[in-house]
Amino acid sequence: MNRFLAIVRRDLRLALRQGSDSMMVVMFFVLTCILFPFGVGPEPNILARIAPGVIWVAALLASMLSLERLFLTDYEDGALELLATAPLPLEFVAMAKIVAHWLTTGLPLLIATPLLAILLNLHPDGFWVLVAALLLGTPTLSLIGAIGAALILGARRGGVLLSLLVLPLYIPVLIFGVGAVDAVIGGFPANTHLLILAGMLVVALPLAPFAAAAALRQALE
Amino acid sequence: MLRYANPNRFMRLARVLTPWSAGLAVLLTAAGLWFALVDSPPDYQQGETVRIMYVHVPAAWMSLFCYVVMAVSAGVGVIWKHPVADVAAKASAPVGAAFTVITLISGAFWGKPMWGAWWVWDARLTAELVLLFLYLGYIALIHAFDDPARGLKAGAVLALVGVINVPIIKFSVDWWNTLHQPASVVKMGGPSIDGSMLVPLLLMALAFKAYYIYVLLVKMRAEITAGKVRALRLRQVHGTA
Amino acid sequence: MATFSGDGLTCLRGETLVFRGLDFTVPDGGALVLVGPNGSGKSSLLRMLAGLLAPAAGTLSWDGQPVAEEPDEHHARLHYVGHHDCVKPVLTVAENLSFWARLHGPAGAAGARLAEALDRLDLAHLRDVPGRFLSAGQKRRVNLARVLAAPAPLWLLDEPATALDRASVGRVREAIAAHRAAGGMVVVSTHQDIDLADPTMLDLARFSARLAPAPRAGAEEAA
Amino acid sequence: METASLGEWLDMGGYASYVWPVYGIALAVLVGVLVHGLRALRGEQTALDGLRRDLPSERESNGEA
Repeated sequence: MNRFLAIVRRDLRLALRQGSDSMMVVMFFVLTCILFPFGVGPEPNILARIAPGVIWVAALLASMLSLERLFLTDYEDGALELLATAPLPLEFVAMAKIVAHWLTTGLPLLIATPLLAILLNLHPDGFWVLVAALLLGTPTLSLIGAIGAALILGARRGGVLLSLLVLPLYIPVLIFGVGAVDAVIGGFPANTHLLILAGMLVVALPLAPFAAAAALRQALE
Repeated sequence: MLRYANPNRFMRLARVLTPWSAGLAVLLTAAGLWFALVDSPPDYQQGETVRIMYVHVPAAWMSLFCYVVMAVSAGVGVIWKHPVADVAAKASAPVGAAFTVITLISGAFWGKPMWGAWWVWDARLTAELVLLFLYLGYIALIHAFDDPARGLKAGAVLALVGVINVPIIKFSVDWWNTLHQPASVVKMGGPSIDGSMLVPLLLMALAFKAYYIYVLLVKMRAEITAGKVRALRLRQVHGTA
Repeated sequence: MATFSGDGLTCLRGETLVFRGLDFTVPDGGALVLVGPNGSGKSSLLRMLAGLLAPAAGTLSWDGQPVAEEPDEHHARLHYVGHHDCVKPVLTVAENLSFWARLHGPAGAAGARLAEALDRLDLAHLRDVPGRFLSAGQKRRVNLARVLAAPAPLWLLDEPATALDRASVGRVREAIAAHRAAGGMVVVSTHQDIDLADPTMLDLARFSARLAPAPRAGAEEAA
Repeated sequence: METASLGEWLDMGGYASYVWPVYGIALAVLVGVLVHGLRALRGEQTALDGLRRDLPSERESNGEA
C-alpha cells in the first residue's frame, strides 16, 4: 500500500512543482464557460437554462485535455518501464496515477464552480447538487479518460485521437450529471441521478485501471 | 499451440468459402429487394415509406451485431492471442460503420416525411450516432500506429471497453430522451410489425448478414495477405546478412 | 543458490520473428553477457527477462519455478536499466532515487543505502541538484545509482556504459563485481567491453531467425 | 402485383424522393465497402506474388502456403 501512496505522492509533488499545469486546466474550464454568453447572448434566463449543461461540458473537456499527458511524460522518459517492473501490479500503478490526476485536475475544477455559477446565472438551488454531481462525476471522467490516455501511447496525433476515443464514453456521465442539477432546479429530488453517477463510478473503479494496465502493457512491449 | 501469425488453415478455408458466400449474398439481396419493394403492401399508416423500414431496421440490427462480433473477436484475440481474431475485428469495423451510416441516413429519410425534420434527437437515432463514433474511434485508433499489430491490440482493448459502454450509453440516452421527449413524436419503430412486414424485414436482415460474411472473408484475406507482404518485405530489407 | 534460466524462448515483435529456441542459465554470482549485431534482439531479450515483453513461446524460471506465475515477486527480485534515464527534471537526485528505492526495497536503512549508492558512483555532490541541470552522463549514473540504492539479486543492464567516461565505466565494473561477490546475478548487453570476470557469453545471432536460417536442422513448429 | 403500373410503382405513393434515395445510398455504401475490400485483396495478392518471385531462394521456413 505504501508503494501505491509513494507513486501518488511523487505525482502530486511533480504536479505541484509544475503548478501551472493544473492552473491551466482550471483556467480553460472557466474560459470555456465564459465563451457561451458571447455566443448565446447574455439574457439571464437563457443562461440560467443552459448553465448546468455548459458547466458540465466544459468540465468534461477540461478533464479530457489534461489526460493526454497522464502517462505520456513517464512513457517518454522511461519511468513507465520502471514502474512496470516495480513489484506492484501495473493496475495499481495506473490507479495511483489516476488518483493523482484527479487530485490535481478533477478536484481543482470544483474550486471554480462558484465563480461560474454566478457568471452563468445558475439557479441557487442547483449549486450544491452541481458540486455533488461533479464530485461523483469527475473521478469517473478521469478513470475512463485514463484508458484513452494509455491507448494513445505511441500513436500519431495522440491528443486528437484521445478525444475521439473518450468523448463518446463520457456521454452517460454528462447526461446524469446535468440531469441531477436540472432535476433539483425543477423542484424534483436528484438522488436517483446521483445514485446512477455513483453507480458508474463504482463500475469504472475496477474496470478502468484493469483496461488501462492492459493498454500500458501493450505500449511497453 | 502457437502458430507464428501464419493462419493458413483460415486462408484455405476462406478462399473456398468466398464464392459461395458471394452467391448467397446476391441471392438473398435479390429476394429481399423483391419482397421489400414489390411484393408487400404499403402500410396503412406510413404508406410506401414503410419500405424505408426494410433497410433502416435490418441495418440498425447489423450495426449492433457487427460491434458485438468485433468485441468478441477482439476478446478472443486478447485471451488466446490468435492473430485471425484480431484481423476479424479490424475487418468488421468498417462494415459496422457502414451499416451505422445507412441506419442514420435511412432514419433521416424516414423522419423527413413523417415528422418534417431530417434529424430528430430520438433515443434510437441518438444511440446510433454515438455508436458511429465508437466505430470511428476504433478505426482511427488501429490506424494510428506504425506497427499494424500494435494497432490491432490497442483496438482490441478499446472494443472491449466500448462493448461494455454500449448498454450504458443506450440506457442513459433512452432515459435522457424520455425526459426531453415532446409528447407528439411518433415512436421510431412505428406500430408493431405486423405479418406482412415480417417477410421483407427478415429477408433483408439475412441479406445483410450474408453480405457481412462475404465482405468479412474478403477483407480478412486481404489483411492477412498484407501481413505476409509486410513480413516478406522486412525479410527482403534485412535479408540474410 | 538461486538460478535464473530460460528455455525455448521465442520473441515475436509485431509480425516478425526476432529469435526463437533461446536457452540460458545464470547461476548465483554469474554474469551473462549478450552479444550480437544490432537488431538481433538483445534489448528485446532483456525486456523479456524483466517481464516487460511476454515471450511468444518458452518459459523463464527462477529456481525452477516459472516466473510468469508470480510477476510481482519476479519484479521484486530485479532491477532493469533500459536506454532511457528517467530522471525527473523537477525532482532532485535524492528525491528521484529515494522514490525508486521506496518502490523497490523495504524502507529500513534507505538513507544509508542511498548515501552509499551516491558515493559509489561519485554523485554525492549532486545530491540536492534538480534533474534538469544534469548532463547525459550524470543522468546515466543516477539511473545506475538507482540499482544500488535498493538491493535486488538480479540486475538487467541494457548497455550501461553508454555516455559514461572511463572513470565511470570503472566504477560500474566495481559495482557489478561487488554485486556478484555478494551472490547477485547480472545480465548485460554491451558494445564496449566492460570485461567482467569470467562472464558466460550468449551470442544472439545463433538464435536469430532473421539473420541466419533456422539455427537447428529441421526446426519444427514450436508446439 | 400490388401497384398496377410501373409509373405508379416508381412514384411510391408520392414518397419516391424518400424511398429510392435510401435504397440507392444503402447500395452505394455497401458496394463501396465491398469494392474497397476486393481491390485491397487483389492488390495485396499481386504484391505477394511479386515478392515471392523476387525471393525464390527463401525456403518457406514457417510453412507459409
